[in-house]
Order: sequence, then structure tokens, then C-alpha cells
Amino acid sequence: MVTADARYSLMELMICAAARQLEDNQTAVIGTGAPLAAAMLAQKTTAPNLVILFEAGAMATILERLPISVSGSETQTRALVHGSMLEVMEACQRGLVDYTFLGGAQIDMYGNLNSTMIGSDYRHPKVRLPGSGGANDLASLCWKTMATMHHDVRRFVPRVDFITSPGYLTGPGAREAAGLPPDTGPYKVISTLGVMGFDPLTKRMQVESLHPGVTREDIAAATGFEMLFAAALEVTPEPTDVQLDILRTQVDPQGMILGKPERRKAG
Amino acid sequence: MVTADARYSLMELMICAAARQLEDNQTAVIGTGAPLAAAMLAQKTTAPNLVILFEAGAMATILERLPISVSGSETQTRALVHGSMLEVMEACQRGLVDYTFLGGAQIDMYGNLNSTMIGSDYRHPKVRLPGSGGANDLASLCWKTMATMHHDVRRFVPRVDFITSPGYLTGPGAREAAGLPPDTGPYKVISTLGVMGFDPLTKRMQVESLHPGVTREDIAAATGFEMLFAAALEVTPEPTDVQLDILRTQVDPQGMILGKPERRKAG
Amino acid sequence: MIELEGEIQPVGELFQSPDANAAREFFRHKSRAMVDKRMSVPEAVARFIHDGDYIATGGFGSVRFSTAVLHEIVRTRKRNLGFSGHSTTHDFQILAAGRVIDRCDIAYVVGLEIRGLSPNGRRFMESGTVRTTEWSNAGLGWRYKAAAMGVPFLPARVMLGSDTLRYSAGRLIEDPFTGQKLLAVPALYPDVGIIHVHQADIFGNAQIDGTSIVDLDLAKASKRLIITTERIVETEEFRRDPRKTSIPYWQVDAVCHVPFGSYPGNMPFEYFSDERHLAEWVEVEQDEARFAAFLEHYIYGVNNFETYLALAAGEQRLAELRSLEILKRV
Amino acid sequence: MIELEGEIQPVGELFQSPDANAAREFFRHKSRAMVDKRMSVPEAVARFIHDGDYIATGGFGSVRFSTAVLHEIVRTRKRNLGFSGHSTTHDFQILAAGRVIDRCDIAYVVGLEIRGLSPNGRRFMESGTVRTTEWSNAGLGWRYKAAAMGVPFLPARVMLGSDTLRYSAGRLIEDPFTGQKLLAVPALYPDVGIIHVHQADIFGNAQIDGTSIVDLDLAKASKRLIITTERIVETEEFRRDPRKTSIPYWQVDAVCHVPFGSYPGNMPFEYFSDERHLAEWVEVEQDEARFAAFLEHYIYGVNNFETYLALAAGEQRLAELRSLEILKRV
Repeated sequence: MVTADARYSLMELMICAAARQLEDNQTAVIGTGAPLAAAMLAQKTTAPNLVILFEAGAMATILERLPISVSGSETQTRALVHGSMLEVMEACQRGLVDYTFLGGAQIDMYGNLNSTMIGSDYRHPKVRLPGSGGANDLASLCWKTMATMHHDVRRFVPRVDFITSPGYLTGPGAREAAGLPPDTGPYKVISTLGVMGFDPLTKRMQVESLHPGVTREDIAAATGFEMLFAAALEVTPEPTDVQLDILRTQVDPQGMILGKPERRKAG
Repeated sequence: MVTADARYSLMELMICAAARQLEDNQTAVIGTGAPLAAAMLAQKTTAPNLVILFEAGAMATILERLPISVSGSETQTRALVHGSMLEVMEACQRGLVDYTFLGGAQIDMYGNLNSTMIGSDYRHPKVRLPGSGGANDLASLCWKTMATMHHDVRRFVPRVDFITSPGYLTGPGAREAAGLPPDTGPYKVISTLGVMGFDPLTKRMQVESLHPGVTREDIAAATGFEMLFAAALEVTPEPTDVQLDILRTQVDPQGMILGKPERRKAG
Repeated sequence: MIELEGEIQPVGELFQSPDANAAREFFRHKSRAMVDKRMSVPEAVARFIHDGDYIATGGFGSVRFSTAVLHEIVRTRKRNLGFSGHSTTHDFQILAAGRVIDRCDIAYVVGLEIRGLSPNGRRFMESGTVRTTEWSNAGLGWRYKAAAMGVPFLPARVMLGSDTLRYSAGRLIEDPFTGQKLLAVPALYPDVGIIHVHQADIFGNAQIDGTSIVDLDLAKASKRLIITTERIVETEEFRRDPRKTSIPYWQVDAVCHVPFGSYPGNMPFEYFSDERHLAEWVEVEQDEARFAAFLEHYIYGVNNFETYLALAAGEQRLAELRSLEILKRV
Repeated sequence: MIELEGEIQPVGELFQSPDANAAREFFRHKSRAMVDKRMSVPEAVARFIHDGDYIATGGFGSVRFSTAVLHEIVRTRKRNLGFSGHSTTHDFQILAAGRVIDRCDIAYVVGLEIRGLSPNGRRFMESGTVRTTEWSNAGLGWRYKAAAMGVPFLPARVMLGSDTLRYSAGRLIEDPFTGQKLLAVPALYPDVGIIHVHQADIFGNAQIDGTSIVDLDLAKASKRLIITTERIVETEEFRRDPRKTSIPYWQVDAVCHVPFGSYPGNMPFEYFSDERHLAEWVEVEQDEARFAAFLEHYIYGVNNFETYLALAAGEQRLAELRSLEILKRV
């Protein structure tokens, strides 16, 4: 896999890559973990007016401490609205939310996500996973859906066992045919190996940038479906010292996402 | 018409008759005018825990001053909830509201009310009236609908020009067939001549009590349809001195509804 | 189609499209930037209200409507506006005075609650120049709520069986679970919403005290939103206590600072309605020539709302109206 | 029928009737009397939660759920409960520990957000003893909202095209105005709602600080409602500032005074979650025998929630959790 520069860890690289996707003066519903660290980093650097919304009802929060839960006290600091879950979901449904950031146990080439179960029979799951939570809602309603994933063949699969949250479903036109709002869908996947987008015509996943030290072959081998590669394939920019400093000292000083300081160098 | 005892006016008699219908520990959405004076009187006498809700969003108000408008400051004094119009309407739709009190320009024998227009062509009304406001909602959703009306043949008509708010529509079963919640509908009409209820079988209006000095013939002559009379026809109880004192000194000292003090005796 | 078979469907005209996809596309491009949105009422009306637009006002009855914006609409002689009238009283009276609307979703117009009917409003609505569609207050309110929720319709149990239904633009449908007959009300996305509030910051975060009526849904449903406010406050007020944020800034296009902006209406916690001036309106409306002179005096002939306030009330009367108010801030 | 023709409809089981008429009949007879509703948690659970009932909890994730009531349900070995799991974490973990449910509407269960998955929760849900139906958080939230609004369904634009839809009990319908394909979610009226709040008076007027999640709709949708509260306050607090009334008393059946009632969860403005104790749960769940002993120690073997608090945390730890809380009351 990737051998990161000793200056930063793979997680730090991914968080910085994710932060880069979040524009200033845009709205985003963000889940816990790396996406939230990315949003907090963006808010402290390139996107001070990023409007962060949380599923449980907080809106326009200014993050002071990295949240453990999407409903916890940390999601509500200096917020403009302490509202309800449905207020946030209805803002998404109304077309007001630009980005969302999800995760999942499996993803396929159309960006469909599974966080419900592993197995072939819904009534008898091999592994029962949590279910949609708000993921299906956000993937259905926000304009651009992003995901962070560990990149391996168990996760990047030809066909997810259960479509918890819709990507492009079976391909071009399928979302609209299903009744989902037009012009929505998967936008980026930030994995442990690279940053993927989706081909506008086929709606299939394609690599846009390789993380430093990662090859096309590495990604092909770690992906259970035929991965496309963009014509102009780039290398994911490395985190700057300023980003790393903010991440380590302000975003996650306790190492909840980044790991303990002594382990970071291991990458 | 009625010649009231010089001790009280006809309006005072009607308000006291209306107050008698409002039970303690019940919920009611009340409109301005005589109904609200009745509710305020009830709250100060027999129904201290009458939960008064207002269309514009105030709930469990303790009335301190007789409201001019159903949305004004007076409707919000010491309320438990300063909510929204739809919160109140949805409480009605959910089945939580026992009573409502309406008015109208016309009523028919099934208790259908018109407050939209006079004339035979909706597109070219002879007289344009306000429209439903919340009346249709309340008549559709509250368990028991009451109305106060001036009693004459122009108002008690064979067929209202426009059904703004549903009574029993065309008779037994019609509300349910239209999709309205079962077991709802007109309950009492308090007019300037008597108190009417509705026959449980035919759903037709019938006089339950005559105001003091009023005869069956007076009512029949002032009604444009064939009015029924209850087997045990009563006389509407006269206001007590205590009621009158509270009405005049606490409920409406300014005479907004009761008229100016010097004119009251005229009845 | 999910319309109920064999039922006679309503015949009223639908003035605004309930298409949630088209509204999404609009909201997608509405700026979320936190910028200073303060401007004068004339500037807000010039920038955001155009002839032919469909507008909706906040408040209810004589309470918390934005007189300043309504006067400006009349003063600048806007034409062919659509209007949503859920329990409108003096606000409708002003629009009717200016003859600025040509279509109207009606729940309650021309009436003035306990104060009677507007003679001019009646003449206007009986003139045949305004296309009308009937609703109930809740029906119209749920139309805003559908828009606020981002769905093209909501089911409801009102208006059924009535002529209000017949002359509405609702649709009879059946519940897919129980077969229950229901009314579907179409989402209503006004081109412009106009709401008067107690406090706002320069970005548009706005606080409404007391009952919110349907204004929170209206604020979400409106494509463009003009806020007039009694006071401008610091954003910190909202961040310190988010219970104060009735309307967040990203829904707002203009913030106009207008003290006594709801006069002669009742602004809860601030001032009571001016019943004398409201009675004067009704009285002069009885005579068309006198009413024309009245409008010239109070609206067309003055430059702005402040002058109207001075003419119609004056400082002493305004102070009286403050003392008549029954709700006191804790 | 308004179901969409030619579409494959979802196959999930509908556990509670969405019939708005039946719910109306229930609410018609629910007392509106303003009486003292204080009682102990054991009394509330004994009086209002019966074997076979369908229950729903407030809060979200590890935040503001009513641990005290959930422990009592497990301690008294309730059986065959139905459960609505919209982003439930430790609350589901407790119910799964007691094996008290046999059917579940799922948006999010067995997961613990960033803390991983509940091993016992997984075993329970993979055992085949629980009938399940899938939803999204918003889908389930709108089911409460439909009930709160008094309609049998609401239209939504989520779950479409997914397997979440396929194993739900929703229905595909068409918008009668635009033809847009939509999901209809059926109203959900739980037999019992359980909500932990910051303050309540003896009648049940209750205040939630911070985000309300779906609790305001849940409170309206629930046939019976148990409130646990950090503090009991005077009714005057609500009448003086009605913005504090999140839930009015007429929706409430029981008021239980339980300080730290959401421990080991996070109660915004009061105390932070006890991550050590939550980690201990996950850890011991890996071994069934150890977990049985753990449950005996903390739940079955103690008389009440206060004893659990003393055993699991103790005064010093509780004080620490107060100081870890980041939101401060203004």
C-alpha cells in the first residue's frame, strides 16, 4: 500500500484531501470521523464560512472540539440553530445542502454504499451492520455526496450486498428513474489509495489522483471492479506544515482520529 | 324578538349560554367576539383549567385582556406555548382538540357554514366575504363545533350559497364519505333566539332551549328551513349576578363585545 | 396518477408551480455567503419584487405584518402581483388599496376580524379583476410547509366535502396504507416572502418573539426573502442563545431596519395596534374619492414609511401604543 | 389506490397501524387535566409499558436518552416489545442486552458511531429472533411527524432506488400535481415514548436544551409518554418564557425526576458521555459469560438507577463528566 512521507500519516493525507473538497460559503452535512476532522480543518483554513450542519439538528456550528457523535455537545458549539433532525433533512430535501460526507462497509463502481448487512439473505445476515442512519437521506438529497473508505477488494466490490445509500444505482439515468432529485449523486471517494471521482457519461468511478507512492496497479489490485482512471491522473497533494500543525494541535490534539502522537510517524 | 330581562342584555345571555358548553380540563380553539368572551368567562368561573388554543399558535393561554384578534398579544398572555398556526391545526388534526367556536354569514339545517360569498356564481359574487380563514379547518378537525349566530331568515337558510366550513353536509354519513374524521361535526348553535343542537339520527338542527321570552313560533318564523324542536324543550338559563359582574368588570370592561355600559340595559 | 378515481376534482387555478425539482435548482444557486444584507425598504423592493411576482406576507390578522414593505409596493405601483392571503387583514387592505394584485390564493381576505370588512377590499374582489382560488388557513399553511420540506404536496384532512375544496386547486387522493380519502395540497413557493421580525443581525439571522404563525415555513418556502426588523443586533446574540434564531441568515436576501415597521398593527412585546387609525381606514374606504385622497396623503404623497409614521401617529401616539402593549419581555 | 402502478412495492412488515382515525379516537380520550404526574421510574414503567408494546426512545446516538427507563425495562424483564431505532446506540445496546424486543424498525442499531459495533447487539440481530424493517433516519423521523400531524402518511424523496426501500414498509406513489415519483412513509404512533429532558414541572411541561432531534414529533406521536428529567421546576418558568416549553403537559403521562438520567450518555449543557464506561460495555460484550455477569452487576442485581450510578461512576466521576461538558448555559 502507500508508504507515506514520515512527515505525515495516511490518515492525515486523507483528511487534507477531504478538506480540499469543501468550499467556503457552502453547506455540508458531515458525519463523525475523518470527514469531520476534514470539515474542522477546512473551517480553520480555507473555508472559514463553511456552514456545517449535523444530522441531529445543529446548524452553522463553529467547531471547538472534534465531535464523537453527530448529535453531541461538540456539534452544537456556537451554532446559529439548535434545531431538529428533520429541519436538517428538510433543508437537504429542499436543495439547500451542497455536500455530504459518508462512509460504508462496501462501495461499488456506481458509488452505491452498503452499511446494512453482509450476506446474501436480508433475513439471515452473515453480519448485521447498523443500517442507514441518515446516510441514505443524505446520499439521496444533498447535491454532492462524498465518502471516505479503506481501499481493498472486500470494500470496493463489484456489487454491494445491500444498497443502503444510493449512488448512481445501475448507471446513467437510474437515480432519476427511481425518483431521486436530478443532478445529485456521488462526487468523490477518498480512499486510503487515492481520490476517485465519477465519469460524467458512464457514472462509473474513476481515479483522479493517486496518493503519493501509490500506482495504478496498486489501486486496480485493491478494487473488486474495473476501475477507470482519469486521462490527466494527478498525485494527491501532500499536507502542508500549516495543515498538519492545525490538525494535530487544534482539530484532534487527543488523537481520536489521528491516533496517538507517538504512533503518527508510522503512517 | 327577545325582550331580555333588564338585568342583562341578549349578548350577555348568549355569552353565558356559550360559556356553559365549555367543560373544565378540555381543549378548545376559540375565535374572537362572543365565543372568546364566553371562554374567558368560563376560565374565570366553571372551567379554570380550560385549555384555550389560538389559531395563530398560542396554547394554554390565561386570558388577561379580551383579544381583538386571534393572533394578537392578548392571546399570548401566560401561555405555555408560543407556537405556530400549524402546530395548533395539527393538534386538531391529531384529535386533541375538543371544541371550537365559529361564526358565519349563513347556516343551514345541517350546520354548514358560509363565510365566503353571497350569490350564486363563485366567479361573480354579489358580496365577497373573507373566506374560510381557519374556520374550515376547525370545523373539519375538532370534535365538537359550535357557532354563534344572529337568528333571522337571511342567516338560517335552506341552503347556504357556499359551504365554507362543513357541517353534516347533506346529512348522515356525508362527512365520513367526504373523508372527514369520524364522529366530528356541529354540536351547538347559540343564536339570538335559542340554543340548538343536532338530532343524532337525522343530523338536523333542533332547538334545545328557547331564550327567555322567545316562543317556538318566533324561532320557526326566523328560520328559513324547517327547524326541529327537542322533545324536552328548555328555557336557556339566565345569567347569574356573579357571571354578569365578572363579564362586565373582568372580561369586557371596555364594552368591546357587550357594548358600552349605558347601552347594556337596552338588551 | 394517484388522484382518487371517480371523484370530482377541484376546479381552482394553481398559480405557482409546486415542482420540487425546479425549486431545488433555485435553492441550489441561492448564495449561502454571510454578507451584510442591510438595505433600505425602497432598495429591497426595487431589487427583489418585480411586476408579476407572487408574494406572501408573514404575520396574521393585524399582527406583525410588514407595513413598510407593503406601502412601498403600493407607492411604486407594482402591477400584476400574485398574493397568498392566509388570514390577512390590514396587509391585504393595503394591497387592495393599490390595486397591485391580479391573482390571489385566499384563506382570509377583505375581512378585518372583529373590525368588520374592508369596503374597498370588497369592491376590489367583487370587480372581477382578480383571479381567486380558495383555501383554508391550514391548507395554505401546509402548502408553505410542503415547500419548506422539499416535497411537492402534503396530505391533509381539511376542506373535504366543502365548496372551499371545490374552488381550491387541491387534489383528492387515497392513503396508500389505509385507503382513507385525503386532500393533497400542492407546495407553494412564493417568489418573495416578506416578514417583519423583532431582531435581526446584518446577515439576516432573525428573531421572532411570541407566536411564529406560519412564518418559519414561509421563510423556508420563499425563493427570495425580505426581512424588516425592529432592531439590528450583533450576531453574537444568536450564537450565544440559538433559541433566538427563528430564521437563519442563509434564507434571507434583504434586512431592512424599520422601527415600528408593523404599525398600525400589533407587534407582540413591542407595541399594540393603533385601533383609531385602523378604524379610520375602514371609515374612509366607504367613499372612493375620500379614500383616494387618504392614500395620496399617507402613501403616494410621502417619500417613505417614516413620514407616514409621523403623519398617522406621531411620537406621542407611538409611545402610547408601546404602553398599551400587554406582553412584557422577561 | 394511489400506489404507483407497475412498480415493485417494498416487502417490509408494518408493525404499527398508521390509521389516523384510530389514533384520533385514542387522543380524544387522553386526559388534558393538569395533575401532578410525578412518579418513580419503576412505577412509570409498571403503569405504562406492557409486554408486547411498541416503544420509542428520544435522543440520538449517545446523546440524551433515558438510561433509567431502559434499565428498568430490562430489569423487569419485559417481553416482546417493538422498538423504533432511529440512530440508537447505547439505548439499543441496553435493550439488546435484555433481549426484550422481538420486532424493530431500523434506521440505525447495533452501531455505536465512532465507537464501533455492539458485539451483543450484532449477535442478537443475527439470531433471527427479531423481525426487522428498514428505514432511514429521516424516513423514520417523518413517520413520527406524520403521526404528529394527524395524517396517515407523508411523502418523501429518500430511500428511493435502494435496498433500504425494498425492505421497508413504505409505498411508492406519484405526486398528483407533477407526476414525480415519491415514497409514502406511514405514520408511526408508538404505544410509549420515552424522553429525557433538562427540566420539567410536575404536570409534564418539559424543556429540552440544545438540538431537539426528533423528540418534539415523537412526543406528539406517542400514545403514552414517559418523561425523565434532570430537574423539577415551577410551572411559572414556562409561563414566563414559553420558548422553554418543548413538550406541553397534555402530551405527558409520567414525570420522573432522575438526575444524571442519561448517564453514561451525553446530556448537552449538563454532562459529557462517560467514554470509559461505554468502552467497558463494548469490551465485555465480546464474551457472553462476562457480559451476563456485567449485566447482573449493573442492572439485574441492583434495585434502581441510583445504585447503578454509584457503581458505574460514583460522585467523583460524575463531577468530572460535568466539567468535561463543553456547552455552558448562558
